Order: sequence, then C-alpha cells, then structure tokens
Amino acid sequence: MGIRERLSGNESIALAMKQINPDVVAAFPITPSTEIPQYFSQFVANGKVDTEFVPVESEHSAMSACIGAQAAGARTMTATSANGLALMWEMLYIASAMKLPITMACVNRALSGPLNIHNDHSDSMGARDSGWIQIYSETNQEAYDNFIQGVRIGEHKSVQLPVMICQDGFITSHAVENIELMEDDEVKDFVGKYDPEHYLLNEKEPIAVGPLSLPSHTFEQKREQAQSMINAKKVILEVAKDFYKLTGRRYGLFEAYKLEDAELGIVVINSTAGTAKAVVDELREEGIKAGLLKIRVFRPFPADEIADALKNLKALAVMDKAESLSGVGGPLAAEIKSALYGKAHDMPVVNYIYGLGGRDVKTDDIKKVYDDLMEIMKKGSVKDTYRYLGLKE
Amino acid sequence: MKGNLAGHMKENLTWRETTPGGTIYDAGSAEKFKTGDWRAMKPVWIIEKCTQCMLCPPTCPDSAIPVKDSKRLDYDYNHCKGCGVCAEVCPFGAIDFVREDAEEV
Amino acid sequence: MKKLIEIRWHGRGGQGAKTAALLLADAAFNTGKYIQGFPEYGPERMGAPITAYNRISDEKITIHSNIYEPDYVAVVDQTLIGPIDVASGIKEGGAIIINSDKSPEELRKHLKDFKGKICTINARKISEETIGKNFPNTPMLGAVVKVSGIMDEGKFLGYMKESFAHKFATKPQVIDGNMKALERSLKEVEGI
Amino acid sequence: MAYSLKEVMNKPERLIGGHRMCAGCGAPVAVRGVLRALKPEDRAVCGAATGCLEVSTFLYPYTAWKDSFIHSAFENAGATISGAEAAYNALKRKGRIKDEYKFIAFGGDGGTYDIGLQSLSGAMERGHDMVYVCYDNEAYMNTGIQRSSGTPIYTDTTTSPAGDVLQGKQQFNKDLTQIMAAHNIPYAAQTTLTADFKDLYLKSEKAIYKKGPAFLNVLAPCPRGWRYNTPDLMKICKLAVDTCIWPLYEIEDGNWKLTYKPRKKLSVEEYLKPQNRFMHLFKEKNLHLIEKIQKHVDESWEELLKKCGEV
Repeated sequence: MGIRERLSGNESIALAMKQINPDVVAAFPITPSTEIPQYFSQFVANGKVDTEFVPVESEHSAMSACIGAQAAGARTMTATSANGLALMWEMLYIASAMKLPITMACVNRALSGPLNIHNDHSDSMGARDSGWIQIYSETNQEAYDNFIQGVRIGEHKSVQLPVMICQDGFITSHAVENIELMEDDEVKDFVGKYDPEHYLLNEKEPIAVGPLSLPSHTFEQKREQAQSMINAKKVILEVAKDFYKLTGRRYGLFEAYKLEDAELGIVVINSTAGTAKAVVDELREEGIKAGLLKIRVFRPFPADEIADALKNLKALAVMDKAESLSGVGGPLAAEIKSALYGKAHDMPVVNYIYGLGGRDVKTDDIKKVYDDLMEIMKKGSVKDTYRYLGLKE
Repeated sequence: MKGNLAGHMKENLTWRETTPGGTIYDAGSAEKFKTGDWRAMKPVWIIEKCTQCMLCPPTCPDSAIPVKDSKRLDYDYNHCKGCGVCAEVCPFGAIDFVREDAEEV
Repeated sequence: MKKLIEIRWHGRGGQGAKTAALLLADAAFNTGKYIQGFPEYGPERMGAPITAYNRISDEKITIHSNIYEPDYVAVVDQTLIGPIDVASGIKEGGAIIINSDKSPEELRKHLKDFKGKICTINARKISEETIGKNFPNTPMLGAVVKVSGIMDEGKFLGYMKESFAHKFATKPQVIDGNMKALERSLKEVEGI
Repeated sequence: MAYSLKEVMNKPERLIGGHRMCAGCGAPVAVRGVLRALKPEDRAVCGAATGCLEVSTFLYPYTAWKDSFIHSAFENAGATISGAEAAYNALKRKGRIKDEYKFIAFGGDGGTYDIGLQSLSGAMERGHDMVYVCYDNEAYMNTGIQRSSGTPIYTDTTTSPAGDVLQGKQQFNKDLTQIMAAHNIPYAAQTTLTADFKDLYLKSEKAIYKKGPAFLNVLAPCPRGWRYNTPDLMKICKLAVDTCIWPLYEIEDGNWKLTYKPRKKLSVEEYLKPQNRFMHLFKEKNLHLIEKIQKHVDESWEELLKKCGEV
C-alpha cells in the first residue's frame, strides 16, 4: 500500500532519489531546483543513503562528473534548471551519445535573458534534440512516479539513454500537495540493480569511451543512438505497465482527458494541464465537448499515437510555454502539426505561446482558448495561427 | 554482443555493427594500427655498440623500443615513426639514423 | 463545508506567512483533506511583503494557478493594510482575518472598499502571553481554522498537539505554550 | 627503494604504439613516464581533455590506452575524472569492486591553463583522490598553434604572430603550478623529460600514491609548434631546466622543494635560439626583448629559490 504524504515537488524528487539510493549524485544549486541537492545532501550527511555526493563548482562540471561516474559503472543522478541546463548543453549531447542512462530532475524555469527565475519550458524545450528522453509531470505525484520509472527506462538494455524528468518550477516544485509514496523496498525492487555490461571500472575488461570518430563512423554511431530513442517508446509503456500493477497509477505516452468524443481540444504540458482539466470539466457541464491531451513523453515524440488521439477534433489549440523564436510558433506546435500531417492536416490548429517567465495561467485564460476554438470550429478554418495568451497587448 | 572489435576492425562497419557510444572494448587495440609507414628516416640499432644503458626506451613517443629483462630489444618498426629522438640521446653511437630506403640502396 | 476553500496569506518576508500556509496545509492534510500550500516567489528578501496560498478540498485539486478570488485572506501584519490591497477579490461570504490589536470596526475604516466580514485576532498579545515571544503564526493558524470552519476544531487541536510534539521534540516546554496559543485564538477571534 | 631506470623500464607499457601523435612529440613520452609510476598490479582510469593527445590516442576504433580511458570534452577532464573517482568510492564501499584503481587526467595547456581551469580547480578543491597531469606544450597545438595563457611572452604563434609592430605574444604566461599549489592540495609539482626520467617518475609516484588530489605540470615540447629540430626533444627539455625557464620543483604538504639546481645557470638565449618560434627575437631591434625575458626568468628563479629555502 502507498504511503499518504504531503510534499513539494522538489521534496518528492529528493525522496525518490533517497529511496533509489544511487551510487553518485553530482549537482550544483540553481533556483528552483536547488532544494533537490539540498535535501539530498542532508540524507548523505545523516547516513540515510550511501551515495557519493559530488558538490561540483558548476553545472557543466555536474554533467561532466555524472558522465564520468555513469561511464565508470555507477548509477548517477543530478538536478538542474534553466541556465544550469544551458551550461550543461555540450555535455547533454555527449552523455546521450555515450549511451549513459543518467537520470536528471529538470525543474523547468525560463532561460535567460532576461534573468527570470520563474517557470516556463524554454530550458528543456531547447534541449529537446540533445538525445535525452524527456518526460513531463503535471504534479508532484507525477514527478515522483516519473523519476522512479525514468531510471528503469534509461537503463533498459535496448535504450541506454539519459532521462530528463521535468516539472514546473515553483508551481509544483515548491507547492506542497498530497502525494502517495511507495515503500522504500518497493522502489528499490522496481528500479532493480544497475548492472551495466561495459564500464570503466570493470575489472575483467578495461574499455575506452568517448573517441574521436571520423566521417567513416560517426554517421553509423548516430543511427545506432537514434535506434535507442525509437526503442524507448515500447520500454516506456512496459515500465508504465509494471508501475501500474504496483501502484495502481496508470501512465502512457500522454494523457487523453475527455478527448474521445471531444470537438475542441488543447495540447498542453506540465502543471497547466491540471488547470485546464478544471476548465474542461466546467465546459462539459455546459454541454461543450471539450477535451485535452497532456504530453507526458516528449522525447521520444509519440507522433502517430498523438495524431490518432487528436484526429477527430474539429479545432485544436497547441499550448507552448516556450517561444522558439522561429517566427511561426512554438516547438510543441511544430511537432504536433507535423504529426497531424497526412492524418488530419486540414484540421484547424492554432498555437498559443503562454506563461513565459512565470506569467500565471488562470482558468480564465484557458477558457479564452476554448472560446477561441469554438469560434474556429464554427468557421471551419483559422487564419492567425500564431497567438499569445495572457500577454499585455 | 557486438563487443570485441578486435576481430573485425574495419572501416565499413554498418550501424548495427558499430559500438554504442563508440566505446572500444579491447584496450590497447591501437597496436593493430601501423604507424611505421609514416617514417622517412629510420633508427638502426647497432647492437655491438649498445651498452644497455636504457636511456633510449623511455624517450620514444611510440613505445617502439621494447624492453625485456632490463634490456632493450630491436625496434618495433610497425610503430616507429622515425623521429630520431632515440638516436640523439644515445651516448654511445649505438643508434644510426638513416634514410628509410638506405638499406635497399 | 464547501468543496474547495481558497486562502491567501499576506505577510512580510521572514515573518512566517509561508510557514503558516504550510502549517495549515499540514493540519488539513492530517484531517484527511486534499491540500495545496505554496508561496508566490519573487526576489524579495527579509521584510518585503510576500504572499502565500492554500487550497483545501475534499476532492482532488488540479488547478495550479495563484488565487485571485479567495474565500479567506489572512493578514499576518496589519501594517500591510494600505500598501497592499489585501482584500482584493475576496468572495462573497468570505472574510479577512487580521492580526491586530484593533477591533474589526476600527479596521473597516482602512478597508473602505471591502464590504465583507472582517475578523481580528491579537496574535502578538496571545503569542507573547503563551509562547513568550511575538510568534504570530500559531494564533493566526487557529484564527483561520475558526473563521473558515475548514476542519473540526477538536481534530485540529489533536493533530496539532502531535505535530508540535514532533516538531519540538527537543524542547517540549514550548508545546504547552503553543497549544494554549491555539486554544485561545480559537476563542478570541473577534468579528465572527 | 632507490630509483633504477633499468628496473622501471621492465614495467609493462600502458600507452602503446599505434597512436597518431606526431613523430617526436613530447606528450606521449610524458604520458608514458607518468604511467610507468603505477604499480603493475594497480589499475587505472585515465582521462583526457580534448586535444592532440586525446584525438591521436583514441581514434575510433583504436585506443592506445591499456587501461580504461574516458574522454568527454575539452574543458572538463578534471570534473569527468572526479566523477569516475566518486563512482569508484561508491562501488568499492558497496563491495562491487575489489581491485585498486588510480585516477589520472591528462590535459594540454589549453585544456588546463585556460578552458579547463575551473573544472580542474573544482576537482582539486573537492579533494578527489586523483592526479591531474598537464602536458604543457605552451600553445593550442591541436587546432594549429594558437596562443594560450601558458604561451611564453614574445612567442610567435598563429594568434600572436610576430609582425612588424607586435613581436609575438604580449603577455607573460601564467604560473599554473603555483596557482595549483595555492589550492593547498597535498602534492603539486613541475617537471619535464630528463635524461633518466627520475624526476618525472618520482613525482608521478608521489602524485599517484599520495592520498588526495595532486597536480603535475610537465613541460612537453612540440616540435611542430616550437619549430626545433625534431630529434632534439630531450635537448630542448634540458635547456629549459638549465636556463631556469622551467624549474623543477615540488610542493608536498605545503613544503616547497627544488628538485634540480643547474650547476651553471645558462642564459635564456641558449633555450630560445634552437626554437624558431623565437626566431624574430634575434633580430637586432628585438634583442632587448630577450633581455626582458632574462630579467623575468631571473626574478622568478630568485623568488622560487626563496620559497624553496635555497637562499
């Protein structure tokens, strides 16, 4: 049976780390993820874990130390946000190319500039092509559950990729909410032992990792890496199935909320999904067929499954909490639209950039989106598809 | 596992054959890569003049002067790049440094 | 009780408004509720006005925004009235609970646009007389529970006793003082 | 036990031939010299910053390293190896590893003096049981001889070229060994390739086997970048120490010790002359620059003698 608790999102991640008891944690503080290494170092100081905690001098070194540790054969974790993630950028690509299943808690925050400590998704969205599996979390509960599942997903023999578990900075990271925890033993059994095949400290087989690779080999190595991301989709679902058996909490590649018969739909990531669910409920009471799709797994991107789930809508809004500054919309919209191509590419799709730099997202804002969708549905088409929500005009 | 590359070290590895992350599982595999053909000049060991003082083996950038039982052996010409550092350090004139094709001529 | 109750806290950095919100969430959690307790973060340091929030419900809470139309507002420091629009958005039938030595009637003069219920509690006096120093959180907590009726008072006191016993394990002498502060605050709220 | 070159040369090679470093390069000679100090029964995890050494010794699918080896990027050899060392501590504590492992990071002056200094400083301050070895060839050789903060004053490099107005690099090189010593780590030393390799061996042995972090700065000439006659590798090193341009010393537990004092201190000209990177200094109008170098070397040497209790 689960343990009924109340924790903030950061506490729940730190607690998951404690229950997993990894070999190495290397981290550098940055708001709003700071509390994670802070709580964790307390567990270390009190002997609650026997992890080597490496309090590095920068995020670049955090990821570098994680790479060294994981390559050496240790189960390794870290946490960061925003500029910290950006400072790791170079190493993110190297970690995934080296096929190192490091687990990272990414507490989403606006990437400078201007300097802003509040939530949006510009940090992890920017890292979307770094070869990390990305799993997003609406609540502290999901952050906790995803983090535990993430370890197993990344370490799976057919995957071997680093995993980023994202949640909204402050909105869930610092909000205390109800949560159901697993028993320590359950967590340990669920993630199992890290048992890599090849690692630096293997007494039977010294190895060399991180070569210079010339044009004769790099292409094949990237293809090999891509296969891991392709394989990950199936593994994510398998792990979710086992997790469900154990906890009764069901996870998929995404959550379809009242979407089956919906005419108006939105696609949304992280905590805003919860706020939007309340709006969907209200609209349903009014007889409006509203629904939503909440992205859980953004990398690998489940394009076919998403297109199937959305294809019967009459109007769709994609909500981007990141401005990709492409001049045509946000990153999520680009992916969703390309997923729909060939399946429902004449469906009117509108893209909203919203919540940048921690601009609060209220139920009224979401209602406005559904109002817009209603109009679009009636008209059957839409012209201005690149919009802002909650912006002072 | 597609681990040990020693057996099939080839330039045209397919993506299914290449190693994940470009990891190499047989340490010291470079031994199979010959750098001897980089040589324009060549050191020649004159065994009669050699006192086995051991000053030359540590100066070789290519580990091409094998040592056994505290004695140097003849050159590993598969790897010697012909830099001439060893010849320069020999106090006894026991290493000639000649043009690569000198012997044939 | 209503399905969902929303509370906004006003205090100054370092005064414990965030702690009070978390304490209330804690107490409500322990009486079986679904809860949220979260501060609104800024670059503020000690002394600056800060806001914290609670949602308390019998059903799962999914909304993740700040609270603009609270059922109740708790003001930990009466000097915030004026500089801050503390009564903003309070729902009809809701109330504002202010830590003050003044009466609700006196305070109404300073809250001209507010037509709803004003309650006061002299948290400073109560805490000084029971705990021994100005520690307004405990009496404020009691006052909010009293005014909002969020949870059963008996259950609340029972839980808080356990909580204090745990929290002050190393200095049990303060447990009694804190419990007294709670009990008095439940009785001494004015304006209900 | 007294040092015997004949004995230590019997140890198995840990960096083998087949790598692609230039003919006559000082770096692999330095690496071999460091690794020779390992006990044959001990294992090692070696790491390297991106640079000549890395790209030449681990070019897919060939590694010249007999021990486990990791490279991840340019500026983070210190952090990467510190992570491997942390893993070792954790796995050893959990009983998953029995053997003794040593951790050695290598970086050129670019990866050490410049872009990797923060990562190195962090790793040393945290106290990992590791050695960081800088093979100092005094410029970014991997990208084609650009100046670094380890490049000596007036050196002609491709980004500090000797021209009509400027005579090469305009700044003195930073003293990295002393910067590392200021970290108050158990061991820091400066060395190079000497005839019997004793200095390098003994310092490497201390660096590897002294508990805690250690730093070695090894002058490793680059025939291409320094433009001297390739076979003269060892001669150049000897001139570097005999002119006191590159003094050999160590700081062990805070105690400064000179490990070589030339019988006759040579003038800097003798070191500069055989290297064409300094060729422009021998023009009539530039001779005063050599005097300036001499003055700087003399002052630094006097200061070092004081620190080492030699005066």
